[in-house]
Amino acid sequence: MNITLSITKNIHNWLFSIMPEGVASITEMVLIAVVYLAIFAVAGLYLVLLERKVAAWFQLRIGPNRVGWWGLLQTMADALKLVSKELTGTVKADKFLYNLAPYFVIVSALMALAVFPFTQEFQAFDINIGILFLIAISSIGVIGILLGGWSSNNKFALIGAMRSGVQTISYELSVGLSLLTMILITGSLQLSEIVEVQKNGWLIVQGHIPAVIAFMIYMIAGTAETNRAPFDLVEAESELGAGFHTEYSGMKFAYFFLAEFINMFIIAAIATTVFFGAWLSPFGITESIPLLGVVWFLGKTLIIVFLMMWFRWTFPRLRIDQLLTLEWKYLLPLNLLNLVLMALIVWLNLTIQF
Amino acid sequence: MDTNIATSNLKSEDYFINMGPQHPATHGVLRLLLTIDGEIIKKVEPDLGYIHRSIEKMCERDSYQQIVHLTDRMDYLSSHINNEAVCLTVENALQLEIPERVKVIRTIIGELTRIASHTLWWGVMGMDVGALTTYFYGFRDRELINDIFEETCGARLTMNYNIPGGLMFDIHPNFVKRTKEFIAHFKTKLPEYDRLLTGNVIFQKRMKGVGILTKEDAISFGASGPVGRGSGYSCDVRKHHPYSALDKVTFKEVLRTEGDSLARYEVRIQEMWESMSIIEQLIDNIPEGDVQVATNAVIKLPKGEFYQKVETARGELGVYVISTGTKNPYRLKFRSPGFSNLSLLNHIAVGGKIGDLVASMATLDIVVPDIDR
Amino acid sequence: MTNEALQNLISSWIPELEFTEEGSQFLNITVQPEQLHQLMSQLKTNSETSFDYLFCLSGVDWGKELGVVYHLESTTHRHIVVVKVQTEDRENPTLDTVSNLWLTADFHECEVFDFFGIIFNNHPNLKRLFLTEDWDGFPLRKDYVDEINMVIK
Amino acid sequence: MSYFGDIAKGIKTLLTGMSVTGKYFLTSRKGAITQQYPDNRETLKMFERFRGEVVMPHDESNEHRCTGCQKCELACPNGSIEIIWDRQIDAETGKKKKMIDQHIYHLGMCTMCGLCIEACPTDAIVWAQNFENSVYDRSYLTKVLNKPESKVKAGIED
Repeated sequence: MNITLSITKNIHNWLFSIMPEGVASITEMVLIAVVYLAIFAVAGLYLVLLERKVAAWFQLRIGPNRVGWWGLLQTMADALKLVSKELTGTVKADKFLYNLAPYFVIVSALMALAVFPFTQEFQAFDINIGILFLIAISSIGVIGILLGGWSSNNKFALIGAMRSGVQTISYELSVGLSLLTMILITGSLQLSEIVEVQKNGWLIVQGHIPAVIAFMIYMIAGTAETNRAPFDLVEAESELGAGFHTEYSGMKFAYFFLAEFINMFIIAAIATTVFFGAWLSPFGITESIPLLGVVWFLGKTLIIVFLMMWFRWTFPRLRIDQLLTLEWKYLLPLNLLNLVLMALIVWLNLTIQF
Repeated sequence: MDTNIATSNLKSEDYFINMGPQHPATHGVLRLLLTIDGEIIKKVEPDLGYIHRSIEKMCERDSYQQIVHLTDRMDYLSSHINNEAVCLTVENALQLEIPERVKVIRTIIGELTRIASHTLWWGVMGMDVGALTTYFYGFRDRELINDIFEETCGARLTMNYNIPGGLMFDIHPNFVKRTKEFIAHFKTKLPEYDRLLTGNVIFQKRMKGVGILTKEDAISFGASGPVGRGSGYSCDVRKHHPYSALDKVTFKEVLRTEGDSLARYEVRIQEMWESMSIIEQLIDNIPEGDVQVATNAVIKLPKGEFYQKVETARGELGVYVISTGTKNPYRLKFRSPGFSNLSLLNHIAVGGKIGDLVASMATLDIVVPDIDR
Repeated sequence: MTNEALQNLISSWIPELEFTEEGSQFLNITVQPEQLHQLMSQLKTNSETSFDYLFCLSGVDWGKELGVVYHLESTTHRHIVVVKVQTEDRENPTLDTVSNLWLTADFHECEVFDFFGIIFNNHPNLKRLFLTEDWDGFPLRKDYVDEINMVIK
Repeated sequence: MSYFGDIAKGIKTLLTGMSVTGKYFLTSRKGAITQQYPDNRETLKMFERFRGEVVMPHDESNEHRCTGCQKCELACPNGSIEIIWDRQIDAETGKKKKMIDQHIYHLGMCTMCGLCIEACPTDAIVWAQNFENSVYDRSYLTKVLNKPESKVKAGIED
């Protein structure tokens, strides 16, 4: 029944049989990279479509429904348009950094995808410091935003970039600490092991009260990490026009745009992995059908993505000082308290396990 | 170490930002030259005139009937009330006796205009603070009013339904029914506005204590409408100088003493309730009768000066006509509420953040053609 | 306060004012440019008049003279007066500013300067508000001509 | 304890807001306010008083009611109506009479104020409910309202 796994294993074996070992592993890496790139570029586009549809339903509209059945090809058409669009920029922009910035953002976003366990043993890169890797990678993206804002020689972009820096530095802490809280239960940073632990119940059930608090903090901080409303000060249409990507057009803009949605997916995927048992089904039949694990994983992720969209289309934006107040005066102290609470619970063996 | 010496060697310059003329938060083509220090606003200098059409000069050329339609294009969100202002000026100058029916219809449509303007403002206000969904909910309710206008007046925005001496034609037979339907609908939707935005903790934090305008400053700046009333300054023209059928209805002048953005916001929300109550008092007994009194084809105002103020959705609109007895006004000045309200923007925005500027500008409810005229 | 009472009170401050109610629904006071600022600050600060609300400030080209009309209302007593001031100097018309008394006059005087070319002494920031800095002439004056853009009917 | 109280209250207001949008999310299929414009052309009907453009109705014998009195031209604030007329000999009476040659209407300059239709003594011009007025060339917006070879209906006097 191990269809997925046998395919990957077969390809692996076949590659190693026809090539010398070094070449084969490089070829395999390239192959996986291309597959991931293709899948997630398309997935990112469909997330954009989902966002637009969901926004439309919140706002009593219909949403895109012209290109393709039910508008399903709308974002493809948009991407096509963006590719064919002229790349504009300011005259006095720092050309090198200006062109580099979008790649920083999109590459860091795609890199993070490598470590997710989409289903049993279906993981491109099962690193033993998985969570740490995710946190590290996700904070590289902000460098791209800073570079883009700084180098485009636009004052709105610069303000947006500075806001982004402030925001990410602050909220990185909360994301890290809330994940750390959960790691107290698992005792491992490796994502596959985190999933393994959850076979005795999802971590949000195992950790009960502190886990729920950690999840709420993680969702707030995660939304802030992705620069989405209500924390979209970086773009803040009504204040800064378009924020850091004011001067970007065409495909370079599309990279920023796509990265935002992939980042949203990543934040939701981390939440799924750490709180909701990744590919584990709530009914415990996943063991036998690994392919179903992908469905469970994506389903849970999309529900969290939907939650983030719900936030976005309901709440007004915070002001920059309120953003920092929220982090440093509310989230951080609560998080530390929560960490202690979780430590106590783990120490006293008060976790719920099935 | 003496820190003063260290900083005195550093060169510092003001950081200017051009907000506008094309900017989502300026609601039209208004340019604000901001001097900022990081996120903090040091100075706001409005630069006007991007859509100045010289309506006052055109009025000196046009006949009094023709002037009315120009006022549609000033504050296009309360075009009916603008029309009414000019018509009242002419009617008072000619000492015409206007039928009761006209007065009542004008008041009802005027209050509907106010609700339409405030619902649009509410939607845009939400957008300015980042809640994009409010825009659609506001427009959904506003559409119904626009449909009523379209059925009766033939146009949705620039209605030009008033003429000196009455109304262009009678109301549509469906008018009363549709208006009642709208009131019933809107009474269920207005509490939703509060639940979605007003109560929201983020919104409250964004608005409370931001952009404070004291009562003395409000009077001195000539603030009117919800901006003045949010500062506790009783400036409702409908109360102090009632016109049309407004002396026959009872309504409360909404006053808030805080003077911050939230107060201005709440004044407008409450005003929608008051407007609905005014309409409810009038809609069931619109008196029968003519909708026009005969005027000469060429209206000539007697020699003299005439001033009429009305309360538009944005505040006090004054029409000041100097007539020399000819068919054109010698000089016609519109005292527009937006112009005075904009002049206090610098006062309330300095010291705040960029986000505060956007939020307080949204509560001023600026319509740029009203400022530029 | 009634118009007569106002007239008596105000004329006791400055004797050479002209009062009229003809052709207007308000009490009109015509004042010489030299006494404008004195009269205005009296009108605002005196507790019996306390005209604290300048609701309209309009420039008028009277043909020969250029003038400014101030509509004043008191928010405590709810009475209204109109103050008129004129200057015959069309080349370099100069009046005193009232923007230190009513903050709203700041913008309104800029507008009058823009369209009528009346210069206001001591105004903190007198600039062309609507038109560009290099605009020729003052459009709302009666003798302004712009053959291309003005359609004469 | 107000610290935690504030947090609880804040979360409650946020959830209230989410319940409003959530409710619409579930019912949005029914309450969608989108007008799918080019598709609903057939059902999209403007109100009878809608001011789309000024037209001059002609009857089946190609006769209109315009006498060329120029009252609409005078009433128009923007000069969007121009009437070209000359004196022609009336076929019935044999007298020279003012006859309309062309009633020119500049739609591009029209502000839809309705003063011309109010001013018309013979109800020769009326509002049409056409709202799709965009054209590719500005010159198409200048229209001649009376059809070629059309005549004034007999007995119409201003």
